[in-house]
This record gives sequence, C-alpha cells and structure tokens, in this order.
Amino acid sequence: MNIFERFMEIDRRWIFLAIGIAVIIPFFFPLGLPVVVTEPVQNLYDALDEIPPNGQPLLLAIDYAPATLPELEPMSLALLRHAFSNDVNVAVLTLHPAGYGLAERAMNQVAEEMGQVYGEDYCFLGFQPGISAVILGMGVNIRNVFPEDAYGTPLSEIPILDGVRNYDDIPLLISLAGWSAAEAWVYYAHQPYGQDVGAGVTAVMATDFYPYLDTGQLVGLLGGMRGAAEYEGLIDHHDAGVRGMDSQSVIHILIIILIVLGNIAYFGARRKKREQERNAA
Amino acid sequence: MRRQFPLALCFISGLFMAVQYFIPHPMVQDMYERLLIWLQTLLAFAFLLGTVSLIRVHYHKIRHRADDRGYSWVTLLALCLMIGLGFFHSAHHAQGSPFDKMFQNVQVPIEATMFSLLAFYVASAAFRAFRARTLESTLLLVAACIVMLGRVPIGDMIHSSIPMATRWILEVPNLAAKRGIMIGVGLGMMATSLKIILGIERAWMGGGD
Amino acid sequence: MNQVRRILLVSLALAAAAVGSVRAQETAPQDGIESAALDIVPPGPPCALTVRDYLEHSDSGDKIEIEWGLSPDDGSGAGDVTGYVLSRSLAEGEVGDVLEEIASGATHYVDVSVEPGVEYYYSLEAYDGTNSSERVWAGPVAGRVNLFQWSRLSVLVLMLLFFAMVTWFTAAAGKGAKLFVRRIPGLNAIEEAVGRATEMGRPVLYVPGIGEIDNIMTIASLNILSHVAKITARYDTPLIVPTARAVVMSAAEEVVKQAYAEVGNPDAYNPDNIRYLSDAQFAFAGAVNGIMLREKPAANLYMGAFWAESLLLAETGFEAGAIQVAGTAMVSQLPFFVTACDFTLMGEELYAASAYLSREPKLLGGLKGSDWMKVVSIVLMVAGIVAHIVGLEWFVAWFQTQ
Amino acid sequence: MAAIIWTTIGAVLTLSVYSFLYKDNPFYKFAEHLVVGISAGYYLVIYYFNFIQPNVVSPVFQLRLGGEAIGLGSNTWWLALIPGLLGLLLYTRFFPKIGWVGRWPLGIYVGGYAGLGLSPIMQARVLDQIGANALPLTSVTNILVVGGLLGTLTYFFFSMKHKGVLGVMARVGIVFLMVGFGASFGYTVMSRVSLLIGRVSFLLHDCLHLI
Repeated sequence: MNIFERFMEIDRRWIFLAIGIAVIIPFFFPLGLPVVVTEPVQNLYDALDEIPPNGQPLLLAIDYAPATLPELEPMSLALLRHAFSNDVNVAVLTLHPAGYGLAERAMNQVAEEMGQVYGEDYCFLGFQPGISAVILGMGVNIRNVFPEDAYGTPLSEIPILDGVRNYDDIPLLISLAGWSAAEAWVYYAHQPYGQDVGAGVTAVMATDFYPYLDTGQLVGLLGGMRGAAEYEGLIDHHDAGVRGMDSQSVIHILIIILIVLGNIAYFGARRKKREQERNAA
Repeated sequence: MRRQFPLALCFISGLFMAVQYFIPHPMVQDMYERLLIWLQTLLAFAFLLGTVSLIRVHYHKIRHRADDRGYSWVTLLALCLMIGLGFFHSAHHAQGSPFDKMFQNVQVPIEATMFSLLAFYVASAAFRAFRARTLESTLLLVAACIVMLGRVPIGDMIHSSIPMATRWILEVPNLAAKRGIMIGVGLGMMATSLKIILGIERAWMGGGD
Repeated sequence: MNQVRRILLVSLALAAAAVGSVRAQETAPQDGIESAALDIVPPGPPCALTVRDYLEHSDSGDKIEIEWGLSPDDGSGAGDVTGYVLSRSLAEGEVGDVLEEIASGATHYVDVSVEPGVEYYYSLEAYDGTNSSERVWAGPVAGRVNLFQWSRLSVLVLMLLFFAMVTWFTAAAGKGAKLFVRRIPGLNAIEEAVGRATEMGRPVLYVPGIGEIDNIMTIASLNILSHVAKITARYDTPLIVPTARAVVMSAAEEVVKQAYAEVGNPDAYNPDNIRYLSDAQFAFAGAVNGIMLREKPAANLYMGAFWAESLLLAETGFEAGAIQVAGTAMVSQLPFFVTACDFTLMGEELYAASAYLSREPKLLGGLKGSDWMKVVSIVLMVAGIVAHIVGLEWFVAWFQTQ
Repeated sequence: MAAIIWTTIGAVLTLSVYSFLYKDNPFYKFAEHLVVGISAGYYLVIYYFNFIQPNVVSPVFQLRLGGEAIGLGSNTWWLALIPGLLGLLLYTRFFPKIGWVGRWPLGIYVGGYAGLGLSPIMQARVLDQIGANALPLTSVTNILVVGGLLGTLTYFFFSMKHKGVLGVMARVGIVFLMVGFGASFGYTVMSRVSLLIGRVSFLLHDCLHLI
C-alpha cells in the first residue's frame, strides 16, 4: 500500500470534522470580505425600488419549506425590509403549507422591527393548495382564490387591497421557493397575464433559471444565501446572509482543496499500480 | 363505468382546460373559473389522502408487531398531538400558540438540519469520488471549481477575473445547455400530458379492472 | 378679443360658483371656492376623443379602449391641467358615473369593467384643480366577445403540429412500424458492467431510484431493469434490487421474475434479492450503502428518479470499487453521477434507452414526437436568425410572448 | 423561561440529526419519525383552515342559509357542494369493493392539470426560449449561445446516428452540457454549505448567544 492509497483510506468522519471546524471558526473570527452585487440581484432590487409608495402592493409569495430555510429566509427578510423602508405595501401569500408558519415568522419579525401595521402596510393571504389552479385563478380575480385573508377577514375590508382585482393591479410579484413553485409563477402568471415576476431560489436551482432571466421572463433573481447577502448589502442591513459568507468562502476553498487532493491521490495510486504491473510483467 | 368513464372524464376535463386558453368567450371563461376551484378542491382532498395512507402504514406496523414499531408510535402520536393542538386549541393559527411553537421548534429544525447533512457528504465525496477521469468530467470539475470560487467573496480577493469567468460560464455555456435541456424536458412534459388526456398513458388509474 | 373672452368666462364661472352648481362641486376639491377666486379660467377641453373595442389581446368583450388628444393647456398653453375625468353612461347625452380620474399627460385608458355587448357613451373633461373644461363625447361603443385569442395563434399551431407527430408515431409504433432509435452508448456500458460482475463472481446491484411508481423515470427504469435481469439470468449472476417504495418493489418483482422466465432460467430467480428498505430518503441510502459494503456488488446501476441521496450512493459505490452506470433525468443530480460513475445516461437518454429496449408504442411515440419537434425548434431558430438579418423582426415577435 | 425550553428542544433535535454523521442511531431515527408525524399533522390543519373550511364547508352553509358566499363563483349551494363530494369520492379507494369510483374525480383532476399546463409550458419553455435564442450572429457570445443550443439539442436527438456533422454537433453539445453541469455542481455545493451555515448560525446565535 503506497502513500496515496493510505491517504485515500482515511475515515471520512475526519473530513466531517474538518468541515465542522471550518464552518464554525469564521463566525468567531470574521474576515469581513466584501460582497459584490451581481446583475440579476441588482435588477430585482431596481424593480422593487420602482414601485410607488403606498400604492398597489408588492405580492410576495413565500413558497419555501423548512428544508431550505437558511437560504431563503434571509431573502424574505431583506425584501420585506426594502419594501417597508420604501413604504411599499406588501401582500404575502404561500403555495406551500409549511410556508404558512414561515411566512408569518418572517413577516411579523420585520413588521414589528419597522413598526408596520397589519392591513394598512401589509397583509397575509394565507395558503392555498393547487399551484397552477391558484396562480391562474388569481389572474382572473384574486378574491376567487383568496376570499379572505389568513385570519378570516374578507379581502374587501383590507385597505391595501382596495382596488386590487388581479395581476393588472400588481406591479411586481416575487416568489421565494426551493422547488418548482418559482417556475410555476413564470408559466401561469407571467406567460398568460404578463405579470412581472422576480424569483429567489436555492442555489441548487439557480443555474437552471438563467434562460428565464435572458428572455425577460424573470425580472431578477436571487440565488441562494449569496443572493440574499448581496441584497442585504444593497439595502445596507447586514444579517444572516452576509454573516454566512465568510464560512461559505472558507468551506468552498476547503472543498476545492479536497477535490484536488483526491484527484492527485487517485491518479498517483493509479500510476503506481501501473508501474507495479509493468515491473511484474 | 370502471375504466371508460374515468378516462372520458379525464379527456373532457383535459381538453376543456387546454382549449380554454385560446377562447376568451365569457361563457367558457366562467366555466374555466369554476373548474379551477374544483381542481383546487380535489387537490386538497387528494393531499389529505396521503395522511390517511400514512396512518394506515404505521397502524399496520404496530398491529403486526414490526421490529421498529416504537418509531411508528412516535409518528402517530406526533400526528395526533398536532391535530389536537390544531383543532381543539382555541387560538391555533395565532403566532406563539402551542401549535405554532411545535412547528417552529420541532418541524423547522429537524427538516432544516436533514438537508444540511449533505454539506458533509459533498465534502467527503469531493475527496473520494469526484474524479477527472474523462474529458467530460474534467471539464465539469474545472467549471465547478471556477464557479465555486467565483460566487464567494474570497474568489474576488484571489483574482478579479474569477467572478468574471463565473459570470461568463453562467451566461453563455450554462445558458445554452440549460436552454437545450429546458426545451427537451418541456417537450417531454407536454407529450406526457397529451398522452394522459388521450388515455394512452393510464398509470394514474392504478391496476385492477 | 382674448380679454373679452376672459371677462366672459370669469363672469360665467362666478355665476356658476354662486348658484353652487352640482358639477362644480363634483369636480372641484373641498377648497374649490377659495381657489376659484385665484384661478377661474377653465382649461381647454381635450380633443378627438375616440373609443373602440379593445382588440390588442383578443379579450372576452369586457374591455373598451379610449384615446384622446391632450387639452391645449396640458403641458403647453396655460399648462395647468392636473388631470382628466372620464365618465361613462348608458344613454346618449347623459354624464353617468365617473369612471376614473386620470393624471395629466395621458392620452389612453382601457376600461376593463364593461359588460360584453352593452352600448356605452363616454365623456371626458380636462381639469386644472379648480375648473373643468367643456366635455367631449364619444360613443356608442360595445365590447365585442372574441371567439379566438389571436395573439396565441403561434402556440396553437406549434402545439397541434407537435401533438400530430406524437399521436402519429404512437399509432405507427402500435401497428408495429419499425421506428429508428439510435443505440444509446450507455447500454453497452451496462452490459460490460454485468459481464465483469459475472467474471468476478459477484452480484449486480440495480437501484431503481426513490420515485413513486407513477413517476416516468421509475417506469423507464423498470423497462431497463427487465433488460438487465435478462442478462443476469443468462449469466446466472445474482441481481439485487433495493427499493424505497412498496409498490415499486412489487412491480420490480414481477419484472425480474418474468425476465428470468423468458430467458428460460426461472430457477435462478431469487425473490429475497428484491427488497424494500425504507421510504425515508437517508435511511434508504444508508441501507443501500450497507448492501454495497457487505455484499460487494461488482456493478452498481442507478436508473430512475434520484434526489439528494444520489451523492451518498455514488460515493460509497466508487469507494467500494464497483463499476457504476447511472441514468436519471433529475438534472440537479446529474453532475454527481457524471463525476463519480463510469458512465451516465443523461436526461432524455434514460427515456430513449427505455424506449429502445422495450419498443413500447407510448414511449416511442413521445420520444419520436419530441425528437422531430426539436428539429422544428432548430428550424424556427435558424429562421429567426435569418429574419433578424433581413429585418423581418415581426417573425420572432410572432412566436414569443405577446 | 418557555422560550428557553422551546429553543433547547430545537437545539437537541438539531444535534440528534447531526448524530447521523457518526452513524445511524436511535436519536436520529426518533427525530426522523417525529418530523413525519408533526409535518403531516401541521399540513392537515393548514389545509383544513386555509382551504376546506372557507372554500368547501362554509360556502355550503352560507348559501344554504340564504346568505351570499364569497369567492366561489357559484351561486347555488348544491353547486358549491359538488367539488367537495367529488373530493370525498377519492376516499373510496380504501374500500376495495367500490374503490373504482375514486377514479372519477381522479380523472377530472389528472386530466385538468394536464390540460392546464400544455400551452403555458409550450410558450414558456419552448417558444420564448427559441425566440430569445434567435440572436444576430454578430458577437462571439451570440455565436456560442446559438451553437451551444444547436449542439445540446442535437445531443438529445435520437432518430439518427451521431455520425459526420451530427456527430460533431453532438460533441459540441456535450462540452456545453458539461460546463453547464459544472455550474450546477458548484451551485449545489454552495447550496448545501449554506444550509449547514444556517444551522450552525442557529446553534451559535439563537441557542448559545455566542455571536
């Protein structure tokens, strides 16, 4: 057994330990590396920034589940902070049943922080099942799908929804999702009704959305925790996204080193074996 | 009645939904609005079907004294607890109710943590399995490393061309490849939908007569 | 002359204010009287009010489009127009209800609240914060119900073409026509892997994914499983099939049993090798990894729908030194398979392999239909490029979203 | 006090899941089975109070009592009753003798959703993409995007052998696919790492208040 082979035989729990340490250390010794803003994030920021204050509401679809919380919740918080500081009204809804509790948690946190009033600055429509049927139904009349808000108040009694009938009265819609919901908004709200749609998705999905950005089917895109960190930078309110970027840097470097080492060991072991075979022959 | 009738219903409802997209007539659109609500209702009931199946699976495990039936008790009791808190606790949907607390402090941490396990597995696989054995996998790994560096702040510190290269990868080769896949998958989805509507694809009916 | 007009208008306005005209109250704000003393000159009226049925989006007859020319005092002239008041009524000469107050500078409005087929009259006046101009009238006009959404014609045309191809190929395959599908290189890799397992006297592991039975990838996987089972039956190599869904397990049992019978080696079929492990994703992956380490299969085949567990399976298999062939249409998992397996069927290749092996009409129909639609797509794209060069921009606009 | 207890529960469960990294163990299995039950119960309650109660139960009662139902688009109580009844029919599958009745609502449901998707998918995934790719070949980038799509589509074309020109195009396609997969790979790694960072942040920040 040569050195390469022995190197490759190490218990993988050592690698787990290395990752664990690499993620924790930057929390205590932050590097404070600057986060550069990319174009898809800037575009989403600009689209939200252009919404006139105290007028037609931004529709925020918090469609994620707990499994992708660390990537998507920072986005919710940053978007809500941006909207509220511009006095833009926000109507929140969800297409995922677990999104119900997660939407409330993000919405109430920011509303409390910034002194926003339910019904006058924001409202929560709740959850509705049946993705395509919900999105298409809202194109006809939002009240067909959400007759009342999450707490049983008829929509007609909510001030910020006064005069809001369907997508014609929504300047921008943003879906935050770790599954196909974000795409469904493109298919069923943008395509038939011309609604402007922005999305925040997990990094796993982000690369698949570039064709939609290119065509303009999406006005902007936040990809993963990095996208949230960029947005936090734009609104100048650093939170979980920016805080996580240092650990992200360190672990990426570590993983790249592991890939390189693994390949060196593999090819080294293979060459050694070939040499041995040649010598034996 | 057993096979032909549901196939006919499937055909009619699918055809109507496909055709209404092109017909703005109010009569068609009114019916479309109503059918959308029907579909939503059916989806809600179909979802709850899953819960019933879950109860059955675990009930069987307990009744047949399966080895791991203790865990089945955990699942069933947790389910009953949530239903109890949801239906019989007055302020079930208010934030801070026991129902909400269970969600925020039990479901959220477990589900969120499950997938974060993968960060460890990715690291170990990076060392032990991701090999540049062919031209294809070499290309893949090189692109992956550039993107991984280019999307974190440290990449910019190493060299400013790394984020630019990342952007180019995303907006040129990635765009073309993903667009090709998108078209292919889209056509596949449409072909499947068509076969379902026409009754060629009947897997949804299950077995039996 | 101008002065005379001004004086006349002033007296008229004063008279109106004095009698408290209903109209003045309707249009002037609360402090109307006070500011009337400062500005008593009404703006010039808007010109050329036209109304027509809204056609741009072939609607359901509930929209009417209204256009007008700016008042001479909007922007130019006195420049004091603050907006326009649009009213709608059902009878000629009647003012009816105020429909909308529109900001100055606009010359276009779409009324989205009309009843199809009902005739309406519209009137518009300019307004400068205190005074309203003369009213201009237009009508009657009715929203016409459209039977076809012309802006979506391109979707319909191409969709019908695609469906025609899919149904034609499905029918042709059903009648036994020989439809050419090229051989997928991955299939050779599968055969080599099974061959090597036989040489080494070790089993073959076939994981059909963790999708449900109604997942197309699972169905495709079962077709490939049948092919693999025939090879292992011929070579008398043990075939282990772990599953994550009870229904998939019984389907897999049927498939393998039948394959062994067809090859004429039914006795070699071992029902204990088709196993249900767990519905839970990570528990399933853990159990499969256990099989890899204990029973040491020489060939691992992963075909079907995989999620995050792909990584765990491929890593352990690689570590154990098995030949690995994977196939999935889950795009997000493909990178892991490509880097950790010897060969990977990517995306539609999985379906193509399945159709190639099973020759099942419905699989072939979908595959061939999609294939030729890709050719149509390429032709459209090339035509679009040419259209750009010769300046026919409408061609691309025709099939893009409108 | 209550807040501390709840946070501790969250932290203990988080650590139980991480114990799987060492090896499969009863703590992990407990957490795994617990979450299945909790989430099923949570979803059931959310479905009922957000959808079934306002859209199925209450309109029927309101219309029956002569009131006006909101949001249903129907104005007679029996019309509001139909979708609910169809939904209940789905449950006949648990009674083997009449299980086939459950296929009726399933047919409407499966067919309806299949029909709804057709045109928007054609438009969003095929036509718009081709339109956006019909680029004037005036820059290297445009040529690469056009060539890359041609290659990728050729690679997934199965009706002819990949020989000659087709073979070259398919090779081009595979190069683009691999770089595209590389981007996905990098992003997927990033995603998983972010999830871990989020959980560590929860443990250090929300539970232990260390940072």
